[in-house]
Amino acid sequence: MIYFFVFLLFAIGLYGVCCKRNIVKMIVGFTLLDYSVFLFLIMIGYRKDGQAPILDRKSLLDVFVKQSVDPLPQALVLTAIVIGLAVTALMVALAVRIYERYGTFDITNIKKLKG
Amino acid sequence: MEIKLLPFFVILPMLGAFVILLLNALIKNEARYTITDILSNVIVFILFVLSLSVWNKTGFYIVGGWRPPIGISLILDRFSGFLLIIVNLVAAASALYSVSYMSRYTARRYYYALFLLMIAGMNGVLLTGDMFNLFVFMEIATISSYALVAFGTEAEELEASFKYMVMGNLAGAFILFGLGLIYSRYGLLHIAQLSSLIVERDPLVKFAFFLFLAGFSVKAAIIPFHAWLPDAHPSAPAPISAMLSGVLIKALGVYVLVRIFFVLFPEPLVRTLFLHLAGISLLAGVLLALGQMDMKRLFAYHSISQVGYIMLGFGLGTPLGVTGAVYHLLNHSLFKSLLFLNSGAVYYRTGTRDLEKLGGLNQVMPFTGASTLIGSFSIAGLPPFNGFFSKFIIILACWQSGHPWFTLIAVLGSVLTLASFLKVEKFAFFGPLRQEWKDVKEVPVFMISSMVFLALLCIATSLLFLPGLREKILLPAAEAALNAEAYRSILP
Amino acid sequence: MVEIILIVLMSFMLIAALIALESRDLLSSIVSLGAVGFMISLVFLFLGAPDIAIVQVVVDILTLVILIRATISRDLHPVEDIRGFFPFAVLLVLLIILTVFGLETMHYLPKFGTSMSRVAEYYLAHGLVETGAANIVSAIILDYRGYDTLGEATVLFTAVVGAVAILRRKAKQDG
Amino acid sequence: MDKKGLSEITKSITDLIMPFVFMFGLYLLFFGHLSPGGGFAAGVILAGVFILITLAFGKGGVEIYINRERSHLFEAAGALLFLFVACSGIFTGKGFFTNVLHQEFGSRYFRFLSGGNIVLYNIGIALKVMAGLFMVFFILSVTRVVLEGTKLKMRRRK
Repeated sequence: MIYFFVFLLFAIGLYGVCCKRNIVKMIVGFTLLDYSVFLFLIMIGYRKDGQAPILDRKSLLDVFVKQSVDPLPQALVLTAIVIGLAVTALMVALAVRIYERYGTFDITNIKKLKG
Repeated sequence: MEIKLLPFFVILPMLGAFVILLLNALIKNEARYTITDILSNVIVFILFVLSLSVWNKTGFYIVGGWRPPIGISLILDRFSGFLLIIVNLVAAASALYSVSYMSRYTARRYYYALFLLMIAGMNGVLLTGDMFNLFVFMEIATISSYALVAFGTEAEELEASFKYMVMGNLAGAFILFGLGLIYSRYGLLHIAQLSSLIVERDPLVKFAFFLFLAGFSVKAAIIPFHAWLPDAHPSAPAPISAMLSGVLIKALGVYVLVRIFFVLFPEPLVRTLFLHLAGISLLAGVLLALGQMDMKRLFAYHSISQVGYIMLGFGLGTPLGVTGAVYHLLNHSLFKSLLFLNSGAVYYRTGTRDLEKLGGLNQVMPFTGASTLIGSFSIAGLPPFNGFFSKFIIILACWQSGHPWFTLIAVLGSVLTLASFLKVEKFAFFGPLRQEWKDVKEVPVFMISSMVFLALLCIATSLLFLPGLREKILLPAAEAALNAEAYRSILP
Repeated sequence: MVEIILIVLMSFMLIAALIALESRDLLSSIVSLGAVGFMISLVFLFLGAPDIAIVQVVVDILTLVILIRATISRDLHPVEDIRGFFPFAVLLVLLIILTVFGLETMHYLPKFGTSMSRVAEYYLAHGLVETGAANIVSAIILDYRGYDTLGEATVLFTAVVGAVAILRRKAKQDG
Repeated sequence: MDKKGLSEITKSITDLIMPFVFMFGLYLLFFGHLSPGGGFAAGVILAGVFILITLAFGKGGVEIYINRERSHLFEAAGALLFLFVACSGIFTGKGFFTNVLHQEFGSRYFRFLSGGNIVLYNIGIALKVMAGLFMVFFILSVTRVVLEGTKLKMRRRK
């Protein structure tokens, strides 16, 4: 049931990307899209009242294996978050440059290309 | 068996990119341009030699010593080896070409760093046996191609790169979502082991199947998702549009589609879907190209239709069809990158790509004219050239496996391609020489050598049609693409 | 108990996301994006992922700084939205497909909190012994799947070089 | 006081908290394998410290330390360090990404060096992420789109 929120956030992100005229709003839409996918990945790995997968001197190994949350999606999300940041940085650089060339952030009147 | 060489396909280009930036930050005088040129060309050439040495071998490389479900491993079979050679071949030609073409641009170090990273991304995608790793290396290749499309920072290039980025990011989000679904059910990411686990076809697997299909056909510019290609490829610098059209849409799009949908979801539904998508994009690409007067946009539209041919071959699924598709994949990489390099040469000298303004360049630019002639005849599929043979095999396979409509589409597509390329030849190269192009000289030696190199290869690959050579080169690659069992057995 | 907190947090997050897209002024939309990011890092904390929560907070701050830097001195007049009919149609088609498939897959997904991946047990059990790192997530990203992190470090490197290449002042030699 | 940078209060606050943020970044870096944190979080926080200084004290404050060329240098150096440590497995014949140091003398756990290569990887990533992100911010903040007559021009802000 809780996955419903993820689909909703994904839909909001899609809405932001498809139907927004302002480039910055599209970038916000993309970030929301990314956030929803990361949330989904981490929610898959969650285990009922599980603890963080970090050992310390006192924790017993077999209790730790039973109790702790799945670490693999966390490794994947760590990589995906930084990919998302890299893509956002490139999009912002492009948006600044487009603003300099076209004078506006509005995508509808950025139409120099022949269709 | 273990191939010690595999990680170097990814380490070398990355090392090159990092060292280029390091050197340019240290050296301040003019020598750094020549050093950057020499270094990147040497690295790309070494990669090409390495890819030849690994030809026709199947093997794996376990990264870090952890067996597949735990760690990541690199898997090379004949099909990815075949594509590896094509990628590094076109990269060598483009690197040689860009030595003199890029003198018109500033900040050459960024160009070469991004160029090498794009090669690292493509080599990484071709070699990995792990789903998430495939996504990461695909991101490297696409992010460097976004930046390279917008390298000239003109108004059109920025808009084209932004449009390309919007679609590319959507595809990335879809693929990651599909990956999450698959991981939630099966718990591991190694492609070969996943394929033996995925048995049932319940809605979750179908949803992941749809997400992967949508994501990767954006990368392969198949018809419903092709909108970015006709804008992105023409506005990139010529060697980059040669790389994009020649290899990027194949290594990232067609290879991954074939690998995932023949190994993970091997069922007839996939093949018929490929068939229909290919038929539509074949026709739409050619029809859209008829009206174009800009040289590079015309070539970009033809890329869509030629990818349609390749997917047609793969969609048939018969050994002959897949052989034709693999053969056409090789041919299209060669003549499409040749054509884009030619349009770059024309732009380099005349400063325009509009066919109306050009005319009679044969008299002033003999080498470019000759190689464009070879390229145009190959793509149009005239008998002595390689395009004819690969299209012939695909059409024959279409006819044998009983798809009359697709055979008709393929033949019609070939005829329309011939028509639009005759138009290019007539407008640009034959006919009277215009006044303003009187004093146009031939392009510098680096550009000529890479164009002539590709033109000779276009002629040489037409020999592959002979039965002797076909069994030795094309058939093993086609077998490997088709046979999921062989892929699983390399590293269970 | 955790589910209730998650549901409350996530509903706030959805509201903030809608505000981020619908607000007329660019600055407030970016700030509410930041709010969404911080809430997500809280949710990550409750889902037992401290590593990711730290990285999420910090990356979210950086996205805010970059976005504000790019838009502060430009185009701040209110923005009218909805880009004509065609993109709306594309969105509707995508949304229909997603909801049709999505609702079906909802009950095929493993029930929330019952993650059962075999590979994870191996990491948890052997992580400390084989790699020496107590933080199993670091063990995975730097030793078991270190190749991913090499690819990922290169992604950031590419994006930085790409952004610098796009933002350079003179692109062509002869202007 | 020159008017560059933000108001007086922000400057003094930055003076106060900057060392602690820096210390926290280093902690995340060097104890990434024992407690939550790691190369990425550390790199981004360290980049944040320099961004904070640039915001508070204006561009001049940091330019003497980190300008465009030097951040290129740090970025490429960090990436090369990471690649070199990753390739150390090949040089010693064990394979691409093997944790060479750990197999040598990684016997005791919960120690600083118990992770073997992991600490070196973290340092390489943190160096690269710090230099790269700071450079993106630095260039974004330096170039401002200025309206000159009708044409918009990218101008480097003095």
